[in-house]
Amino acid sequence: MPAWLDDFLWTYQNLVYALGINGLLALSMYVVLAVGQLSLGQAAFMGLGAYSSALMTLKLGLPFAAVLPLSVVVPMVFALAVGGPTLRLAGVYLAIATIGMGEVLRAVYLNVDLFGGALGLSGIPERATAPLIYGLLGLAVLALWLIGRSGIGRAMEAMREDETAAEVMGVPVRRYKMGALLASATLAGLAGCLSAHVSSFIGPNEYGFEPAVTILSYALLGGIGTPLAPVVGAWVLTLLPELLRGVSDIRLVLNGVIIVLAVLFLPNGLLAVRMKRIGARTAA
Amino acid sequence: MLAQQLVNGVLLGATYALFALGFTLMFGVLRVINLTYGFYFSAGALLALWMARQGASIWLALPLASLGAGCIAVVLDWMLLTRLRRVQAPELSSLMVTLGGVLALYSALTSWLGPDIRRLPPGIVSADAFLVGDVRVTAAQILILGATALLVGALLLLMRGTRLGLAIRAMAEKPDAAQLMGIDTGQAAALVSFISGCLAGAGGVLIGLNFNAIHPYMGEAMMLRGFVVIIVGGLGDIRGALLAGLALGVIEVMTAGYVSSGLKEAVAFLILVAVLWTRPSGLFGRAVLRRA
Amino acid sequence: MIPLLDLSGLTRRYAGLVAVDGVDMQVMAGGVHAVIGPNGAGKTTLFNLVSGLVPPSAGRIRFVGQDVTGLAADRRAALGLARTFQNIRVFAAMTVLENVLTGLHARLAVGLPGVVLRLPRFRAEERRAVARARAALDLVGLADKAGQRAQALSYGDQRRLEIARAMAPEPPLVLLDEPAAGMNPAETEALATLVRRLSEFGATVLLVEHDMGFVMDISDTVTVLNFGKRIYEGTPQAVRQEPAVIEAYLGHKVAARLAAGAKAGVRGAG
Amino acid sequence: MLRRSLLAAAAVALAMAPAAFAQGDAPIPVGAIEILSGPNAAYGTAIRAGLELALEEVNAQGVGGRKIALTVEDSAGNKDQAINAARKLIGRDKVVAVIGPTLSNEMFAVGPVVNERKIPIIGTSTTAVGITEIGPYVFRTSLPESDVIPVTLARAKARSVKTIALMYANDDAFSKSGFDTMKAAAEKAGLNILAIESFGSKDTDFSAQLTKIRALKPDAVGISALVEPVSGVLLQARQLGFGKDTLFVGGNGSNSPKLGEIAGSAADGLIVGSPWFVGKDDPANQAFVAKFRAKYGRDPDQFAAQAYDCMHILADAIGRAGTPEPAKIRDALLATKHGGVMGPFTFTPGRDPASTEGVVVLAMQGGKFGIASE
Repeated sequence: MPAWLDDFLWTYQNLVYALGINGLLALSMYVVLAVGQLSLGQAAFMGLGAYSSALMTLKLGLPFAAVLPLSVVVPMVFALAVGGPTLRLAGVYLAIATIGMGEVLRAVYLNVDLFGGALGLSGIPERATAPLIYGLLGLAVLALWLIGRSGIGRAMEAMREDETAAEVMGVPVRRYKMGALLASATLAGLAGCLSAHVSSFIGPNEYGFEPAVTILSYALLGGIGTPLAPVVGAWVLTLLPELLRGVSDIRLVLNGVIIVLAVLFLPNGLLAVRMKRIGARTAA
Repeated sequence: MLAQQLVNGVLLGATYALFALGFTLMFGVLRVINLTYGFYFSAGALLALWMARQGASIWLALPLASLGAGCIAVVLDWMLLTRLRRVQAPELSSLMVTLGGVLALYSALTSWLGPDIRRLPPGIVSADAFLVGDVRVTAAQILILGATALLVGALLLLMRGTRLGLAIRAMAEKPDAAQLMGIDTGQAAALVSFISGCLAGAGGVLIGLNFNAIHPYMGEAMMLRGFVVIIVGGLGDIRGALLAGLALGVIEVMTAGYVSSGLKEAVAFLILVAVLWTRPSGLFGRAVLRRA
Repeated sequence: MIPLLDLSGLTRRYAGLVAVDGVDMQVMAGGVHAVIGPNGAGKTTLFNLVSGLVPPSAGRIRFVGQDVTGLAADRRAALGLARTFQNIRVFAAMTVLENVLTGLHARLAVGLPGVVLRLPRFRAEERRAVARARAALDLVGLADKAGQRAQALSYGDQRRLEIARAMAPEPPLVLLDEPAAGMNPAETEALATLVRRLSEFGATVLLVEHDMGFVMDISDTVTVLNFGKRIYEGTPQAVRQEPAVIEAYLGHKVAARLAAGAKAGVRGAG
Repeated sequence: MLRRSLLAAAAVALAMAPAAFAQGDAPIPVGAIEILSGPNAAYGTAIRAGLELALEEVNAQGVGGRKIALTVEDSAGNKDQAINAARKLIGRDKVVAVIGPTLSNEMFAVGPVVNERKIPIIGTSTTAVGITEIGPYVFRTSLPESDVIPVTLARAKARSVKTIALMYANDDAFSKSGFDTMKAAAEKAGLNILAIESFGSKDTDFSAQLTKIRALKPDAVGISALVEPVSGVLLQARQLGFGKDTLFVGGNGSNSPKLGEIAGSAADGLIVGSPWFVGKDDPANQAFVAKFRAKYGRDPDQFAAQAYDCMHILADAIGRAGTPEPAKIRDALLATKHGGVMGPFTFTPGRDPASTEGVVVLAMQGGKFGIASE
């Protein structure tokens, strides 16, 4: 490999990782939005995955091959525990309840010594690699794509449009909501584990309100018509601050303005296409 | 000490309630999570600061800054949300557009004014504390209590006693029906934005005065507590916001005073989650029937 | 003979209001059974109780002999209890065919692994589902519009689509919530034909309707609700003559005057 | 349209990446990563001001006949953006050394990346425990709190303080680390710790904690937090009746002229240990302060002063290394003997500042810091 290419890859290595990881986070948002649930627990799930996997690596010395699959356990157990009462909530109530849970977890990280308080956990070895991250992302997109194309995807879209009508048509809405929440916890947990194992340090403020909203904005900017759309949204929003480096003083301003314009003029996201599934082709 | 802590709690609660009044109105009537609300709070405080530095007294700066924040709210609502309201976009779009909006607004304000914390000129309100028994209260705190009580009273009067209030309430209950009744929903939305913005601006001035900390991001810092208050109090419920704000303040102070200050923040969200699990539409909210 | 649907002591209270008050009612298999009553009589609440959108405060619901009181709406749908809505609730952004396929969701016995692994069984199921959906669209006369977005349909067609969506799984019982609302006389006439065909198709129809002419034309049995209570049940002819019904609709004075005068029907009232 | 222009921008950004590193008398590239936007931008902008002032002086003389080209990247206080900035500086701009980042949190994320590439990185404002343990290329010129706080507490003891209550912001690494140090130092100094209270660094209300502490009547209250919450604590403490009989002891975060600007006379009496202060009357410092005022129209704070010294220390090391090779610069840094505005400066073998000689105890009076009385 020529030296400049090596340098190039090294320079953008973190960005390359972040694109893949944020893609997974966008999918974890997508799966709940796809069934019409505005659940904003993704950052919290990510934190649970990151902290539990970092502790497994640092304190228990488990190999990464074991840590990665185990990292989804805590987020999933948490999702199962809170899912019942939480999924009864609708709309903004659900959004704010899930944000609240994230804040409670943040307080736990800050106050329990095991999690290192505000100092977080540092010295996490770099174990995740780009092929692993993108392999997982690819698998997730593929699986969600196949589901989206099937009758289950159709039922999910029906739930998104009118949950009550879908339920009366025989769509098991409670089961699908719980399934979506678990899938969301799994994807975010994996993303948390991967991010902890590429950046050597994690802290409690990375999983609070702001990250939760950022993850939401990935999915909203990209759209939720297909699983690829939120990933594109994540990529745009991850690249944007780097592309705007040259205008550092006002780059956050531009970032905000771009989001506003995108929502106002592309209301269904950057990729506003519907899934191609049986019977979905529209005739003029 | 208990008496002082109770007073501390009520005073803190009053600031929460004061912040939440306009928020709950905006949220409850316009049905959007408008994240720009915190910006009006900051804008009000910074406007008052600017006026005070020009030599205006607090009694002039407070109402003018409040009106200024109201105007900013109307303009931003028009810029960001009218289009979405017209095409009846899903509530997620408005969340997103206001998210982009606040990001741009706070950043612009910060790069213009700098992120420093400022305070209103000392002496604009006496900083001396009054001693009532063992309990100390400052003029700014009394001002906050008084203003909160006054604003709650005025809002209740407006909502219950006037045609305008009736129209706003109709909009909150059934936007479509309100339109059929001949209410110009565009105008009503602008009006609600204006009132909310004014309330936010007044809150920003008073709270900035009380805590001596005025900076571009001050509204952002209040937003999470604001959410807790308006959800626990019930969306659009003025009295609920007052009660929930006071309750939250007292509980936080008591937790920090008698349990552990590390739990002070968590307790707000534990209450929120507990309330939502048991009473999904807020502690004081009416049950929302599932539409079938 | 076991009734298809059997309600006993069904009650639903809201704060300070009893919307449905101890209703006993049986729907026998076959034919068209209508529930009528003045505004606020509790008809829609009754439908929501039966389809499982609202839990009852008291009472039991049996469907095909099975107690379904505690079952969620989607489970009842899977048992063969279908319905439409008073205010049209089609999935607007989906195509007409997809709407009907959604109605068949409970009939598609393929789980997540089948979907992700693209098992042949999953594709066969889908093909069968499409055939059934097209048959349902044929029934309501929308076969040529299968590929259109639901939101592009006319109001009357959206109502038909809702009926097709409900009928696709060939449910033994279908609940129609004010199917004629907002239709002109010609459309209402066509709808009456359609509803009769549904019952020929094998479904029992339970409907709530305001249009008295429509009800009298097509119903075999009529149940009358007032203030949440069942006040009368009988054939359309009997209902027309029943003083309690006339009083419920027109108030005491008018009823008395009518009783004194000619024995006129209450056609069109409501 | 939007998408196309974004793609175009991406293509341009990527195409520019493998810019060749010209040798000869081209400027020596040096990078800095600071918080220039977002809520914590005040620290980063102060540091940038100090760096750029020093850079002017360095480039007026030249380093081995060459100039230094400083690229300051914004981290916005975000871990990922800080790492991206470091990678961009090293991989694309080919910097030979990195100054920053602003917060200890960011250093924990950035340090390993830069260290891996064997590029020296020097923190000017990272005072938390464990920073230089990240790796052999990680330095800091800021005195860790563990060096400063014992000096401050010794002064408190000299004023017959026997009991102390501690307050800290529990949600940022800097404050928490400062608190840990303060607690250990207080125990070591034999002070009786009556209470430990925490708050959030964005909190504005501290009444519950202060009321509780006041009931315990400690001789002193130690606060570890950034200057904004410290100001809030002091203002509210006065309202709640804390008088001059309670000594407030600040950590490094309190050491900012902004404390006087925000808290005014409420801050009077607070003591804080500092590696530097604006009124220090040695000629080097007086010249620095005068130049800073002339350039920026305001007083420098310790962040600017530390950054100013750091730039000089780095330039000096590059000069002594004789060649802008990172490994040589690292070795030269270890041999640093610098007389800066913070006093005589050398590194320990562990790459921390060696001398605490420069530490002065300051006291607030009339909204300004001055040397504290004994």
